[in-house]
Amino acid sequence: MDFLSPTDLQAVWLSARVATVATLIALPLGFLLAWVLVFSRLRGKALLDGLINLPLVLPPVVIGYLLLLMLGRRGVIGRWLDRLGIELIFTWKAAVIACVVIGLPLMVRSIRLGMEQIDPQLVHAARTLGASRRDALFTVVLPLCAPALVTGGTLTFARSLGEFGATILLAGNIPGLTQTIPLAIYDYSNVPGGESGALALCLVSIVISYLMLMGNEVLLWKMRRSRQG
Amino acid sequence: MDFLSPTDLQAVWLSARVATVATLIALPLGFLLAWVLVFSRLRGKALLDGLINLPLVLPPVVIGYLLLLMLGRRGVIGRWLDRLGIELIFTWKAAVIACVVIGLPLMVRSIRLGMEQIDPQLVHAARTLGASRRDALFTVVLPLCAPALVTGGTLTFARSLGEFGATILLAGNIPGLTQTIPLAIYDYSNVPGGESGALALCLVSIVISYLMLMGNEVLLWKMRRSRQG
Amino acid sequence: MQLDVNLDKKLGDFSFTAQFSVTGQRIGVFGPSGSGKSTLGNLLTGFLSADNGRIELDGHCLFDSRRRTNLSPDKRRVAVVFQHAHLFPHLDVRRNLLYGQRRTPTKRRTLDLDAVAAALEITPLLERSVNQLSGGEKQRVALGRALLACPDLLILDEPLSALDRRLKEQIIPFLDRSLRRFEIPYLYVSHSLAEMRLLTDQVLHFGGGRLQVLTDAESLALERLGQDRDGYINHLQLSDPREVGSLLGYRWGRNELLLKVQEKPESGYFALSSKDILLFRKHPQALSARNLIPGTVTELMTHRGGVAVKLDCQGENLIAEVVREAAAELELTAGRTIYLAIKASAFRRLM
Amino acid sequence: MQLDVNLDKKLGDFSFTAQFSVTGQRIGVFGPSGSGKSTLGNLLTGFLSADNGRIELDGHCLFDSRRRTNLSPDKRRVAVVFQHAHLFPHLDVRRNLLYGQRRTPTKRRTLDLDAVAAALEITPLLERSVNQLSGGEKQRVALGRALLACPDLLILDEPLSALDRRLKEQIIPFLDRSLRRFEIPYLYVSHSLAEMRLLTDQVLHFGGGRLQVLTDAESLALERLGQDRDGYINHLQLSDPREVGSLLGYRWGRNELLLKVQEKPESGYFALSSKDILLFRKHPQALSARNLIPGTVTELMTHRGGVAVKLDCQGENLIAEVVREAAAELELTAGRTIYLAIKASAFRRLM
Amino acid sequence: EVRISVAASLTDAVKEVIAVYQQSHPEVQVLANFASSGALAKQISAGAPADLFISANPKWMGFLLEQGLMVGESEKILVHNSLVFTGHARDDVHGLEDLAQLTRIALGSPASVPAGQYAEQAMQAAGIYADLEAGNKLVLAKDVRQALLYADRGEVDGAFVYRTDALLAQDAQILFSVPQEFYPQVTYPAALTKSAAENAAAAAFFSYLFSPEARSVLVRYGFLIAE
Ligand SMILES: Nc1ncnc2c1ncn2[C@@H]1O[C@H](COP(=O)(O)OP(=O)(O)OP(=O)(O)O)[C@@H](O)[C@H]1O
Ligand SMILES: Nc1ncnc2c1ncn2[C@@H]1O[C@H](COP(=O)(O)OP(=O)(O)OP(=O)(O)O)[C@@H](O)[C@H]1O
Ligand SMILES: [Mg+2]
Ligand SMILES: [Mg+2]
Repeated sequence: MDFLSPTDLQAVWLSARVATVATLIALPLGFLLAWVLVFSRLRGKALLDGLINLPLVLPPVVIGYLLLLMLGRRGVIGRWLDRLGIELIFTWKAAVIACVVIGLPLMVRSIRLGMEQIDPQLVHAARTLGASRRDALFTVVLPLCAPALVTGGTLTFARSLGEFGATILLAGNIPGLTQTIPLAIYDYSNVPGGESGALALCLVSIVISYLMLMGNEVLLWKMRRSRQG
Repeated sequence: MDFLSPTDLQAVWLSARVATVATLIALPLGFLLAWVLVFSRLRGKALLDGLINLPLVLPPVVIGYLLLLMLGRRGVIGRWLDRLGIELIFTWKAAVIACVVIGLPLMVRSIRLGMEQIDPQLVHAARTLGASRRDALFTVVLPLCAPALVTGGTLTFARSLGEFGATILLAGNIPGLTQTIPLAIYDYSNVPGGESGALALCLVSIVISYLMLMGNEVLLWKMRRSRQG
Repeated sequence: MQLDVNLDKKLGDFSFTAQFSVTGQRIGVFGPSGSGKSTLGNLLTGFLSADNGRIELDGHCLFDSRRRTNLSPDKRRVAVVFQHAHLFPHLDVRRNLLYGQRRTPTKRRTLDLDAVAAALEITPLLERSVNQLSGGEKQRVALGRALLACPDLLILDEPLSALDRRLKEQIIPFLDRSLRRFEIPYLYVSHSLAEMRLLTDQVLHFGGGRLQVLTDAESLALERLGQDRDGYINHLQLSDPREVGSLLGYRWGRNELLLKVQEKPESGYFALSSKDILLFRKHPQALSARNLIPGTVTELMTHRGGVAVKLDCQGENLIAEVVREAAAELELTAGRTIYLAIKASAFRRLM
Repeated sequence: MQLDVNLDKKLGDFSFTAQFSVTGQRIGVFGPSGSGKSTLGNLLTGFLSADNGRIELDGHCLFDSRRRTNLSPDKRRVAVVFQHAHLFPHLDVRRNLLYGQRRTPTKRRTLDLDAVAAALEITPLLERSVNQLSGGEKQRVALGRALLACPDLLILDEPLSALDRRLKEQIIPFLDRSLRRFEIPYLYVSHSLAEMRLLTDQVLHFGGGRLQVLTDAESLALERLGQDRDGYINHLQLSDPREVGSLLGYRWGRNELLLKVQEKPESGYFALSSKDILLFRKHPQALSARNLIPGTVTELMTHRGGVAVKLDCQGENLIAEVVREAAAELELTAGRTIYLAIKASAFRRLM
Repeated sequence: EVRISVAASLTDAVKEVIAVYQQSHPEVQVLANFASSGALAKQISAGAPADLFISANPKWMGFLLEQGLMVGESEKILVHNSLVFTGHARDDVHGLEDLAQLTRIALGSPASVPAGQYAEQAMQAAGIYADLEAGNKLVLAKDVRQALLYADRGEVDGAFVYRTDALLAQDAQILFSVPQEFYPQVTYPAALTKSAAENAAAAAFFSYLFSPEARSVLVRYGFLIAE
């Protein structure tokens, strides 16, 4: 892979890691939020729904700025984290947070589509067999949502690979430390003759997402088969 | 609404128009693409699937750059358009194109989730009753996908409201002409002390998306009811 | 209708072969599960393309592998009613019914909605959502939808198998009446012998992906004597009812039979199980069965666990079944005259 | 089991009221569609909360509006088997069966998987995916799943209504056998009188959202004489079979009956329709029916279109039905002795 | 460890300066964060870790100074830049007065991009701005780099960009330099943050930036050294 420089390789590796971790965090979070939106009788569901959708509606830079305000050392949450000695801003963890927030609307909506298909009687059956609400959630609802979770995961992972605006604000653009593929591409665009480098990174992004897409198709296909057979 | 300046109002109006037109274009396009992915026996479906997903995977700026390469005056397609006297770049139409491309992966994926639920026997029944493939597509598949179309439309509209990276490259940032809400926010946020202007526009975005979200919930609810009753 | 078929098709491990010509309006397709009945249907509608061969319907070529003819399903004018109604859930009953008709050239539209709806007794349902219909109503609407497309051939692929017995009995008369009345030729796919006997004149008997024989349902039923728990079902054509006390007296050829039935149909087919006929060597006295008629044994057919007795009751045929011991005790032999006792409540209206 | 219920619930236009105490293992809930049977079930399981009232199961309070007690469904130990099996599609048969058991405190687990699977004859299916089961197999697994949770009360809400007649007949013996064997008290919800008679000792008869009466299935069946096309189904307990030619001779009290059945069960209940019994005033000769036994008329019940004849056959009771004309001709009166002819093939095994 | 926040237009130059510095100071790790000046200023304002800030304009430096986050006395101008007009080679454009004949001119959005603001001032000074604007000939870009891209791709007839940016173009070349008297001088101020007070390495690197060695690198990338 000599068409990628060492910092490029670091960016690829970091991007893959950030997208993976973000997806792994967004999955349970999205599942719980979807559950609240679909099954619970909570008031103000519409408000929550809108809140989850914000990162889709607002430009990523704005989301990044809002996150920066909250999580920065002077922010509401950042102040606490600082006291606990947790550093977030300008670390790869910040990139993960940005990707989780940006990917969440896609995740939640996918899972909702899946959850709304589940026959409530199945959940009732589980309850009468002694499963608590939470037990039924994890042993019945969760496995039945699996295809929707896969779709949501795919979308979140893909979106994380391409996330730029929120990441650059929250995590900074520090080569080797927080520079993901989109940020590296940005750097290339600030360099004479950077196109070839940018192109190489785009290709890597595309290859990664293709691999993941195929992996997921295989997963979905296997699920369908095991469900039938 | 005196907390919005006249150019802000223009941006709001333009954004609403761009998002609406983009959604209206992406709906049929996404429907046809989803149909190809779900029903047709085309080879290279995986390739097409990946291609549709690109705008999700790559940073929007890169997508904007690629679109510029294609649609710009010296671009492959742009050259032809130029000869036909069609101007795209730096017009609001360019913003629409950017939003369509960026929103398409979300649209297609939502519609696919809906289409995959349709019983193929229903389509068979329509065919034996004399409906051509296309006739069945529009009179059976389309109405049965309606909830998925609504979801896809919601996502695309929301994403269009927030689209920045690709739009600014393809359409430029010309107040009153191509400046959508995110671009106006960008202008505000790049000046020290511009936060209040940016905030006002963010609020407008949020209000618009809330209105649309509720409209769609009502629509979905009505659909479910008419299906049952 | 004239249907000429000569087809080969391999589907994974399964290979399908059929070569036949049939002429008629009421054709059955009979055979066990997996014998290729639905495969034949799919080849005729065009959802499957044969590897080799030719399909001609009324002299009109639908498929020919050599001439590379392969009409698309919507051009074939072959409609289908499936096991599950597959009504369009987004359309109400009326629009479901009209779906096919709207796609039929005007000059071919020989049936109209009101007549079909009336024949199928779904007129009151026309404005309903299809999700508010019962299973039997759904199948009737599906049938109406197919009829209104005025197809050259209607394939009924186990249209009743998802319904329970009561619904089946309710719907068969509708099927028969409307198919006869609207003169749509059909292939009736089923593994129910009873349905075959009621609804078809000729039967394509399939087995293991191959056409076994072109026969008729009556012959098939006789072949299968003693295999059905309910016995062999005699179909009696009765007519000219008159009231006899609380019962109805119907003409059956030169006999009169007393029936206890709810309605009073003018004439029609009634079912009588071979197991509901009691035989006496001599004329018995004072018994509760209301029908006691003489009959001549014409043939005895011994089968696993019993004997089927073919009887001639003044020119009308009937099959009774008795256990072997009874056949011996009654000294049943061909030519012997015996008495048949049948309860008034043993008859069931067929259509 | 002791169940004390006193509940009021308004659901839109529908208002439900029930106040009863029952003690027993096999309770039926009978009533037409919309009479509130499933509503009672939902109130007992806790998916609905009553507006007012109290539920006590074996002295244990499940719900009390005044004390604001309202145990959640998983705490009530009331299991349900629905009309559709609602098996977990992502689990195989074994894991479906174990779902409830795993959530039952160890000391309450009185049943084990192997015994239940054996009783329901689903042992060979244990490793299958639930999507590969037939309708009847699915219901048996659903029953097993509920049994293995060892509930204090099992609600069976029309568990057979989605199955066809053949499957129903196959599954009822499993139901009866396993419910008896594993001693799980149950409420059996149905609008089938036949199922009520087979599976319950007492019946809560609902109508219009109200408990009409606490009765038993036999009384209900007699009330409904003449309304069922298949007649009144006599349940005969037969035992001690011996081979008589190609038939089986069973003891029925002090009588012997000859049956033509496929298997040779040691003993059990057999169904005989009141319409399959022919009555003779005098002993007839040489007839095809293999059973001819004397009986004494104990009671005549005239109903719409016929007469039900209660008979005493050497201590065993039987109900036959004849048309009015026959009753007159046979001069049927209480105390008279007559002869009953029953074909060997008229019997059906019940369980 | 030294963390520096650097305006994106200095990306290449500063990367090289760091590389040279690290050769002689392998014990110090210099981490550079490249983004737009506004983004960097907001990050520092929100408490992101940074020892040194190099802004592409005095506005955002002023914003941080006002908040008291920078060591005021450390502020120094690192480099200057100059405004040029770039486009595909042509003979008829030699100065601002020739722009009126063009149909499309790109510049950074004056509302948010300093270079755009300077270009606007220059055009106003030359008396051509009102006509160009009324003729809808001005294409506003989100930053200088985008204006350059348009010029380079031939989407516009020319663009106002910084000299250092113009050097990045492949097809476009500098058509003329905007005379310095038409616009304020373009300066890149640098300063230490308050939180860097205890970080000796930061101060050391800061002074290294102004060393002849570092300056020679910056000059190579087209920047002008402040006197
Ligand atoms: N696409 C296919 N690929 C492989 N085998 C197939 C395919 N379609 C059908 N078969 C096989 O062909 C055989 C005949 O199927 P078909 O549906 O025609 O039977 P059938 O007579 O209609 O049965 P049933 O009465 O159960 O409907 C079956 O063994 C089936 O498994
Ligand atoms: N949530 C509800 N809101 C309003 N009405 C309801 C609700 N649930 C049930 N009902 C009404 O309550 C009545 C009784 O329903 P229930 O399901 O208890 O009847 P059922 O006796 O079980 O009937 P079936 O034999 O058809 O199952 C019905 O008329 C039904 O429409
Ligand atoms: Mg079939
Ligand atoms: Mg019910």
